[in-house]
Amino acid sequence: MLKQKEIEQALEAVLLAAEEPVSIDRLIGLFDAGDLPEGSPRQAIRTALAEIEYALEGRGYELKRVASGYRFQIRQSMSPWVSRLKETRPPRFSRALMETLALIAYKQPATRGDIEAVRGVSVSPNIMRTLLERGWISVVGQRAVPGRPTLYGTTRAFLDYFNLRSLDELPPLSEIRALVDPHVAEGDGEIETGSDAESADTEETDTANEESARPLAEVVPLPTPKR
Amino acid sequence: MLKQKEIEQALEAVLLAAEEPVSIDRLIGLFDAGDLPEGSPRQAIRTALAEIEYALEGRGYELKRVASGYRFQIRQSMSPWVSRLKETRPPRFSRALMETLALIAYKQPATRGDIEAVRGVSVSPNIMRTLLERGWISVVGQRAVPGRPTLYGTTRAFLDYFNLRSLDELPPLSEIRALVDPHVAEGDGEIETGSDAESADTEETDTANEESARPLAEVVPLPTPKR
Amino acid sequence: MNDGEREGARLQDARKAGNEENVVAIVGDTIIKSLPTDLYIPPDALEVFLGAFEGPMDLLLYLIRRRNLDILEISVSEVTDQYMRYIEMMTAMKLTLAGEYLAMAATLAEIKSRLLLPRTEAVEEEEEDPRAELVRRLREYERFKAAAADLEALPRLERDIQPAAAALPTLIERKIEPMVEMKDLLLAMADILHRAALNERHAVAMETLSVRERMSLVLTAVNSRRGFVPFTDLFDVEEGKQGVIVTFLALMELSREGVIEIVQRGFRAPIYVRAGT
Repeated sequence: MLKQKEIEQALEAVLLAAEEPVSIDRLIGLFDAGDLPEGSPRQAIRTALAEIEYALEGRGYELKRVASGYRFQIRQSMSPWVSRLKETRPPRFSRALMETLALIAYKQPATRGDIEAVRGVSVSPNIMRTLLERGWISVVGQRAVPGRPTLYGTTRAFLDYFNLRSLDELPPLSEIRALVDPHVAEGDGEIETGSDAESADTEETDTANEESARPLAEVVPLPTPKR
Repeated sequence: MLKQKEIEQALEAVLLAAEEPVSIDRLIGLFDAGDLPEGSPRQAIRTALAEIEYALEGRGYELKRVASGYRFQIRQSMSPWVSRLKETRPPRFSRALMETLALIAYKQPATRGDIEAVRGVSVSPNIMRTLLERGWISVVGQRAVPGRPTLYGTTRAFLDYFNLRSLDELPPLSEIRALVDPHVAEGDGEIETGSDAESADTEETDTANEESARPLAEVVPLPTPKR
Repeated sequence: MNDGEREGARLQDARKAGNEENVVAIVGDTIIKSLPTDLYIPPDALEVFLGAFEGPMDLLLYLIRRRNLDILEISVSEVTDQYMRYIEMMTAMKLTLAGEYLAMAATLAEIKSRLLLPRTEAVEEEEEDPRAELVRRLREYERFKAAAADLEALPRLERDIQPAAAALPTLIERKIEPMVEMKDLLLAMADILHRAALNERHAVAMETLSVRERMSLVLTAVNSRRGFVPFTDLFDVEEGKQGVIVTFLALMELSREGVIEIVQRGFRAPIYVRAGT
């Protein structure tokens, strides 16, 4: 016959490995004849379960009896911790969404048609919905043309998120254009030499993969509080 | 600041909810600033984990540290009870697969050619696929020789599966007995190169929060091919 | 051990009998030189037998270890003979044989022939023992075969260890939004401009941002009230001259686009603004 402690260990092992609650009958069935006291196997299991339950007082989990049997369960009060663990990093916003947002910021008030005309592809309703839900754009009116398309503009929340006091603080298009178009940038000798020296540097320091991000921050004065 | 007991409860809840080992860094990340003692959050977590481990002495399960972090697991001695409950047979792996895995583990980084040179037969693509799918091995680079053959190494997931904390804990490769034949002794030197992996420093695994599938070679200095 | 000795003795006999290449099997004292047509071993069994080996190294190691011989003490000649017998049986029964088995047979044959060649002492000093390479390979294979067995014996998940899990509490849903940086936004805009530059039809020309922004604000103000909004309500004197001009330009632009209507009932009457109809 097994000792009380051995029964407890076996039950703990089984219940923590099981993916669903295990009934008392099934628990009894796991033991061989002779493992449990002959007259009262059920009583022995119950006593062991009660002992396990008692030992878990003050711990982050408990032994719980539900309709179909017993299971270990994380205490409800621990829910915030588990929730944090299960949170997954959200994916990045798509290129299409970023372009749509940029166009609304620079071309507002703008309709979906305006955005599509520039981007050359249709704007998915999902993108507009995401931007609206995020509170970065809002409906500001309708254009008085057939179909009365909705006009969108950026919101206060958009400015707050990007730490801007007003849209004025966004860099002008001429500067942004210089970022990717080398011909436009040619006029500016300083930028040219600056980026040359930099690319030479980055090769050595093995941070070349940041290249796409680096020149931007250095070439374009990112919005700062007005002087 | 949380009380020691509250930290323990949170850790228990999180580790019982996680489906894989959780690194110390990830555990620390779950707490808010101010929850843990400012100077030594890591120490606070370690103390709590040690306390949990201690509390489980004599129980059917334990807190175990493996390569990619901590996990609760059923004690090995209890596995007969668990197999009585679970009907599914654990997967078996062929000797060819285990030999291939052993060669990669002890000789990493290793190419298929390295494996074939020892085993005397070509490595079946199925075996490599199984090992890659299981996440036990991963591509760690190419050897700088003609044809640039792919180099493979074992991963944290491999160590996790075999209940190991680091490659150090692998059973040592059998020693080669003193040889009588001087010609054979020459060959001995060649064999020795393979055992470099054993002595590689694999300590301090808990500071890394990499995913378990990342190749160990990225984390652990492993012998590199001669150029 | 007895088996091994007996095997050895039989092989000795076989050798004495000469023409050992043709020896297929030895039953008692009888040397069989050709396969009987009614061979008792079913091909399946032989296939299973060979399938139990992980290749020629494994088979060779088995032949050596079966006789409890140290690898260093192997008689290449004996082992080669045994190995050849297996290979011949396989080929005779037309079983598909992996190329590696044949390659090993060739290696063994070569070593054996080199050992049989008479050599002068000078040559012997220079030349490596032809067995050395094979012995080295066998030993290394044996090492990793043992390592694989060690690995197999380690406690492992699914078989010996089960992760412990407990049922989850009801979780608190918290939506985390993706992070966006200003540079992402600007890079997106830069891309648009770059593409637009390549396609003249999509050229992007825009007013100053302050006007565009004000257009949105004015529109929002107009739309938030049903009907007419007094023109003057849309201006904030505290903004100063600059602000008034920006608002004025915004109103003009919106009116031009037909988004709003500006009405005045008579000369000097109050001006009103309402959403375009």
